[in-house]
Amino acid sequence: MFDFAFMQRALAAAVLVGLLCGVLGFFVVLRRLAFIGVGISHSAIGGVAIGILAGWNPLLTGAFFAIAVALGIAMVSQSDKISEDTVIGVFFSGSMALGVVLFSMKSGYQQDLFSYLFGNVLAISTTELVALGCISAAIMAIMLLTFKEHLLVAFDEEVAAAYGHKVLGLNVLLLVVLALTVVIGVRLVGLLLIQALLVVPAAIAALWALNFRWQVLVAALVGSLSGIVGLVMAYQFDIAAGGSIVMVAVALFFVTLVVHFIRRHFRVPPPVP
Amino acid sequence: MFDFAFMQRALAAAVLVGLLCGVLGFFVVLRRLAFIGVGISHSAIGGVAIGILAGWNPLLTGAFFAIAVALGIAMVSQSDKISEDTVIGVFFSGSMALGVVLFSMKSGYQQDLFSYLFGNVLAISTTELVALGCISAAIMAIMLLTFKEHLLVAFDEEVAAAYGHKVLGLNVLLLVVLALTVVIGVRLVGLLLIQALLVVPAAIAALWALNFRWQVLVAALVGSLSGIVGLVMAYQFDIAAGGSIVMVAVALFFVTLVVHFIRRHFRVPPPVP
Amino acid sequence: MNNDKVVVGLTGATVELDGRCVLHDITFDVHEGGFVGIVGPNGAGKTTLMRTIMGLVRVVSGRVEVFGAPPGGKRSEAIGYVPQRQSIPAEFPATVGDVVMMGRLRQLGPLGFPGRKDWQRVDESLELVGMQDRRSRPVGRLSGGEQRRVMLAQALCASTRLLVLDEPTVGLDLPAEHEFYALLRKLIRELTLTIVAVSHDLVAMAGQSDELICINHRMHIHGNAEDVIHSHAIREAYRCEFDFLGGELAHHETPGHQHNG
Amino acid sequence: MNNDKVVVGLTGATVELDGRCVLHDITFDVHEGGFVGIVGPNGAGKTTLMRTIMGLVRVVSGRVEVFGAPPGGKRSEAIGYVPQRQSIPAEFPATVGDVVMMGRLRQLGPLGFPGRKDWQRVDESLELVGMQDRRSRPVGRLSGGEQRRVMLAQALCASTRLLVLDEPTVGLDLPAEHEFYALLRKLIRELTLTIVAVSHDLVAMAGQSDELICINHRMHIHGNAEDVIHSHAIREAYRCEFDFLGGELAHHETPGHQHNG
Amino acid sequence: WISGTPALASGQPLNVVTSVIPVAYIVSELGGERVKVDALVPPGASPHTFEPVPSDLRKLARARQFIVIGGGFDAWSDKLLGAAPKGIDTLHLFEAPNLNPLEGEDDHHGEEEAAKKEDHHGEEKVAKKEEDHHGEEKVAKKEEDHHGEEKVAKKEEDDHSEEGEEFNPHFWLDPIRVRDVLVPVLTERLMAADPAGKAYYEKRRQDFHQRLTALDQEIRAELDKAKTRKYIAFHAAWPYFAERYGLEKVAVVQEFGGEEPTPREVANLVRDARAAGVGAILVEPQLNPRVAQTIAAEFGAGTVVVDPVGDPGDAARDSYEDLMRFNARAFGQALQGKRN
Ligand SMILES: Nc1ncnc2c1ncn2[C@@H]1O[C@H](COP(=O)(O)OP(=O)(O)OP(=O)(O)O)[C@@H](O)[C@H]1O
Ligand SMILES: Nc1ncnc2c1ncn2[C@@H]1O[C@H](COP(=O)(O)OP(=O)(O)OP(=O)(O)O)[C@@H](O)[C@H]1O
Ligand SMILES: [Mg+2]
Ligand SMILES: [Mg+2]
Ligand SMILES: [Zn+2]
Repeated sequence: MFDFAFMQRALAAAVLVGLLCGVLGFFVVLRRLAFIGVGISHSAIGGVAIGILAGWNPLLTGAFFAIAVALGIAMVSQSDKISEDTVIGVFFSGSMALGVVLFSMKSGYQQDLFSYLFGNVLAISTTELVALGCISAAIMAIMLLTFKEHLLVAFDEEVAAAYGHKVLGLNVLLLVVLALTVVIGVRLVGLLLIQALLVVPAAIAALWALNFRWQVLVAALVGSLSGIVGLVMAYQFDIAAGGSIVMVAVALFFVTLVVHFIRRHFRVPPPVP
Repeated sequence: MFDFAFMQRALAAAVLVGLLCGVLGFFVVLRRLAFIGVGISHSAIGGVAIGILAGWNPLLTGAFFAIAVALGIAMVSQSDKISEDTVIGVFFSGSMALGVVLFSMKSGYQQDLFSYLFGNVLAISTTELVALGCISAAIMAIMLLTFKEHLLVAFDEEVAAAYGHKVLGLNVLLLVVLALTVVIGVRLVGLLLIQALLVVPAAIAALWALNFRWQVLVAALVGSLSGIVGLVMAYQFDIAAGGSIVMVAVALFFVTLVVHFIRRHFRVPPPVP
Repeated sequence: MNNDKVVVGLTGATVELDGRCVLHDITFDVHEGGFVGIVGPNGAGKTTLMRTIMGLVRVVSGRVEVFGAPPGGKRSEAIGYVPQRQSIPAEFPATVGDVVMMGRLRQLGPLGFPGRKDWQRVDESLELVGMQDRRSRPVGRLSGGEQRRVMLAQALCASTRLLVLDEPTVGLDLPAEHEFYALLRKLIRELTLTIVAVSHDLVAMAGQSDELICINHRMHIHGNAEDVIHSHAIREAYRCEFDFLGGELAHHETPGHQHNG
Repeated sequence: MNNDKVVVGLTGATVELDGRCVLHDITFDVHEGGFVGIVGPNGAGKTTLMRTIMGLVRVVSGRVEVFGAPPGGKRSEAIGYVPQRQSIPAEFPATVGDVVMMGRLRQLGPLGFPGRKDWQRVDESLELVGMQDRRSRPVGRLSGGEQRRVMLAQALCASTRLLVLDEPTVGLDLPAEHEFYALLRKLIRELTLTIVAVSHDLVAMAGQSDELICINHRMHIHGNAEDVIHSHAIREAYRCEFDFLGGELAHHETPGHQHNG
Repeated sequence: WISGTPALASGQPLNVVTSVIPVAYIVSELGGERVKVDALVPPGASPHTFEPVPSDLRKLARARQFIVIGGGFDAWSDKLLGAAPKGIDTLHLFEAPNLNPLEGEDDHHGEEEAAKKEDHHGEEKVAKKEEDHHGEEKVAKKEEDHHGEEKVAKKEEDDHSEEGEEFNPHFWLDPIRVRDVLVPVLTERLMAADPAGKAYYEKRRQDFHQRLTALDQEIRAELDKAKTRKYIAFHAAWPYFAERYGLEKVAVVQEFGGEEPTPREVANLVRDARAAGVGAILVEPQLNPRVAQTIAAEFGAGTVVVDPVGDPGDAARDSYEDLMRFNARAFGQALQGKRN
């Protein structure tokens, strides 16, 4: 099965994305940003429409737009009047509406705006895989270097600021890194996979109520494991690969939930302190 | 412009949806559920796929699925291990993946799964408008009757439970009402409009930092006003109606943000205590 | 002051959290019009005990009854409750008056609209905690102590029969604390209100309550406040020596001193 | 005990929140090795004052200097801080040790990996607050008082030069409170630590601190603890009468009594 | 390098993959038993939910020939092509000579651009010939640059992509264009890939050529019965068909699937439809008919199903000729005008 080059590449991409999203997903779940994937990817639509109308590369304008939106989210949600998810929701709606309106002004036969953004894990090319690898490594390095700071900000922004950490800077960094991951990931392996891997493995890890070290590890492992198992299943049963990977992760989530429930109600002591 | 029946219906639908979403949006923003619209509507995809494969009405199975997902969200997020938005994110991913996988098993040429769910405010028929009106009225009545209870739960679930309120029941009610609004609203006036009107007007109201009575009122007014202004603008400038309505709301959001910023930095006393 | 009607009754109540036994075999009754103070070291399970009485956690064995029925049931009477941890979101869109009114929700009519009487009750409650002039301020913008007072007013608004208070005077300034205790005494006298309260302020508790219960996971002593405070059992519960002389407290470590290991 | 080095200096500091003047013209200095207690009624602006010193709110006029520089600046020295309100999410995925270590983040190497020395420091801090046996427990599952101790340990881990404490002993049991004050005295003596602390416990504050500052939006008095507590100014700030006799406090309302209207 | 394609092992069919179903229909008419043809990506599938299954990719991996519309229409297959082995030979139909693709629905884009395009194509053909000598890699690269999504911001590419986005890809709906443009190109391609079957393909080409001529007459006859020449389509799939049979588009509901119409467009559509006495809006099985139904109700008309793509699972639409007959009948029905 893995003698097909496309399967090898899909496997590598799924494992890479699983690892990356596991690490980032930890913060996504901790900071209640579960819809950052959908939010950022759909926000890029406004940029795609601008790109098409202006005759620029729609992918580039879309990516720029997504990162600008991430910066906007960080800035606006700094005032504690409205939470980050609400700000993401506003930008999501605004960008999509902008895309729809701009697009309705253009006549002539067009592709669906979204088709510029969305990719597929089976369709990843070698160059793209290499790019994905480099970007993953860079993002992982950044996150591991600033991990504790991000954790402190998630613990208590006020205390973090009191200890002299640049809370706004860290929030901007996190959102921009997420935006990058999302725009690149969505383009290469598809929205479904990125969105799910940013949330589901980290949610599984959170259900085990482990220490953050374990949570990150479990999330990364569940993410990449789902990738491997999901791909094998997709090949065996000839079903959509991205969907299959996500289904594996979601199935693991429900298994964890049941285990969690049983443990609660039959009082088996927790495995890790 | 409003001598066309479809424009009259669109206007009525936009105002209705603006009012309904304003009221519900207050809780959506307060409880950090900004992506409930996207989450629930995309979750229906799993049900649509099941309906198509089983030969049932995909709309009905989709709606049932969405409501089942809302119940699942309420149940799972009861354990305080993971937040509601994460649970929505998991169900979102799971349902979409299920839809994609089931659909990839079916051969032959099909409508896109989403096209079963998505509507357009210009295309609403008279029957649908009447149905929308009845459902809006019913939902508004339910929410106004239980408003204070929901507010208390949002204030502090523990205190609400201590005072003998059924917190789980109220959460289920809120999520089911939201799910109903989303599946019906998305079908009739489109995802963009429902999602935006659930978040943007309430976010504007929250920026004014008013009492909840004013917030609900402002959200409902901004919602319906955007509907009217957006439709007129869409006709005048020949642009997409849904997008135009959302753009008006988002523009109001940014105006509010600027006013808010100026008020903060030039210390004009707040208008309402 | 006490009469025979049992308002809160625990019999061998045992509570586990996360597989850890937090309360073991707790038995006591609170009679109508009584004021029972709960004391004990940090992590002793006092908050868990209050939550058990409110029906927020279940016992794994033993029995809990409030007004003769298990707490948290359908028709259980309203209980005023002040939780220990309370963090009100800075942007919560309600005024102090609204939040206090929330304590009365279940007593309102079917449409949930408060009448003039209800608002009067809110005003009274706010006046009792000295916050009448803050009634229309957004609740999230108050200082820590002010928020504490709001929660007290909410509890008072919820019930005049039973109050369950978890460190109610934490964060209150001295005059407010004294007024609060004076208020409780007045309510007990006038309305035969029953009170169960946790506090770390042993001196104040001993002075105010009828009975003291000292727990550290299990019950160490239950009785008259004066007796409890001078008993050996309280030293055992805290695992250290106290010296209550003229209200001042000196603290001497006992050999092998260790808190609730 | 005091020397001449000014660690915290405020000159005419005025702070507004939401257009409301919360602090007006506050001027005082804290010298190295000093222990300054801040007292005042609820809503007086004590927390706001602490946040101003930490650089979390800006003054609209006047000046604030910590270690000779405006607070919150780039190279400002680490300050141990215990905020008043703290609600740790029940599911926060870190142990007590991890949370205490977070106080030291800025002192760690560029890779942010704590070395043996850092962990030793964490252990010491935890031992100082009597929580050494809780080091690997998840922090969200601790009792209120235990969490308070963790935050104290974090502050101690962050700095041994300046601690800013907002009601640090709230929620601590009596032995822990006494141990904590003993600890502060020891640190001041041994490390010339400087301390600014808010508390409602006038008696304890008067007994522990070198100087007391009483504020109610503006400064009412600043001086020797004994003098302050018996001054007329403190009665004015609280707008009521105190009676400190043998540590017990009686509270009499003055005519026109009203809290910080 | 086409000639460099290794000869087929005897008895094994030539694997051809197309992006859309109608092209697969045509290829299978031409290839007969010597060719195994699979359609890959349904156009109109939302990128949200569309995902190929591994067997699609396997087909692509084994295929010798990959035939796409190009010009950004079948973006999905372009993306998949990135994952395909480098040895696959890709044909972009939209570059076929003499195709004369219509410039969308927009008239004022004018001949200028058409001319530009011709130039451009000319160039490219030359380039292609050159590439024959330079081997596979360069070709693959060139192709990818041009039509893959990695539109590197080269001046030439920009130019191309912009123009590519505006052409209407539904040229297979005109049987004469199919007969005169697509069939020769496709036959040539099959012959080159499988030289041993040259005669076989030539015979099938001639046969299909005649059938297409007959089909054209049949459609003409069907449409001549109609009362009016005016139609309203759901999305802009029919300009080639309309041009061929002298039909006149009143309006389309959506320019392409999923686009939201503006209120003015809907108002104009209703007004024009009333004036023209249009009796039905043409809807398509791939797109949700709800909008069309509501709008049709606005001027008291109905809807009729036409299918620009086809469905191998439906006996009425499982070959090119059946599909076109199906559409001709549907158009005939829709052009009956308003029944008053
Ligand atoms: N973010 C805010 N916006 C507006 N007003 C505020 C804000 N935070 C606090 N206040 C007000 O400022 C005043 C001082 O608040 P602060 O928290 O400093 O009081 P405090 O002295 O710490 O009181 P306590 O002893 O109750 O903790 C209070 O009246 C409070 O209502
Ligand atoms: N949700 C929980 N899961 C597991 N253990 C818990 C949980 N909540 C509390 N505990 C543990 O149960 C014990 C009792 O907690 P509780 O909050 O009842 O103490 P307390 O007596 O109120 O202490 P304090 O005076 O510090 O408020 C503590 O050791 C605490 O760590
Ligand atoms: Mg407690
Ligand atoms: Mg304070
Ligand atoms: Zn979407």
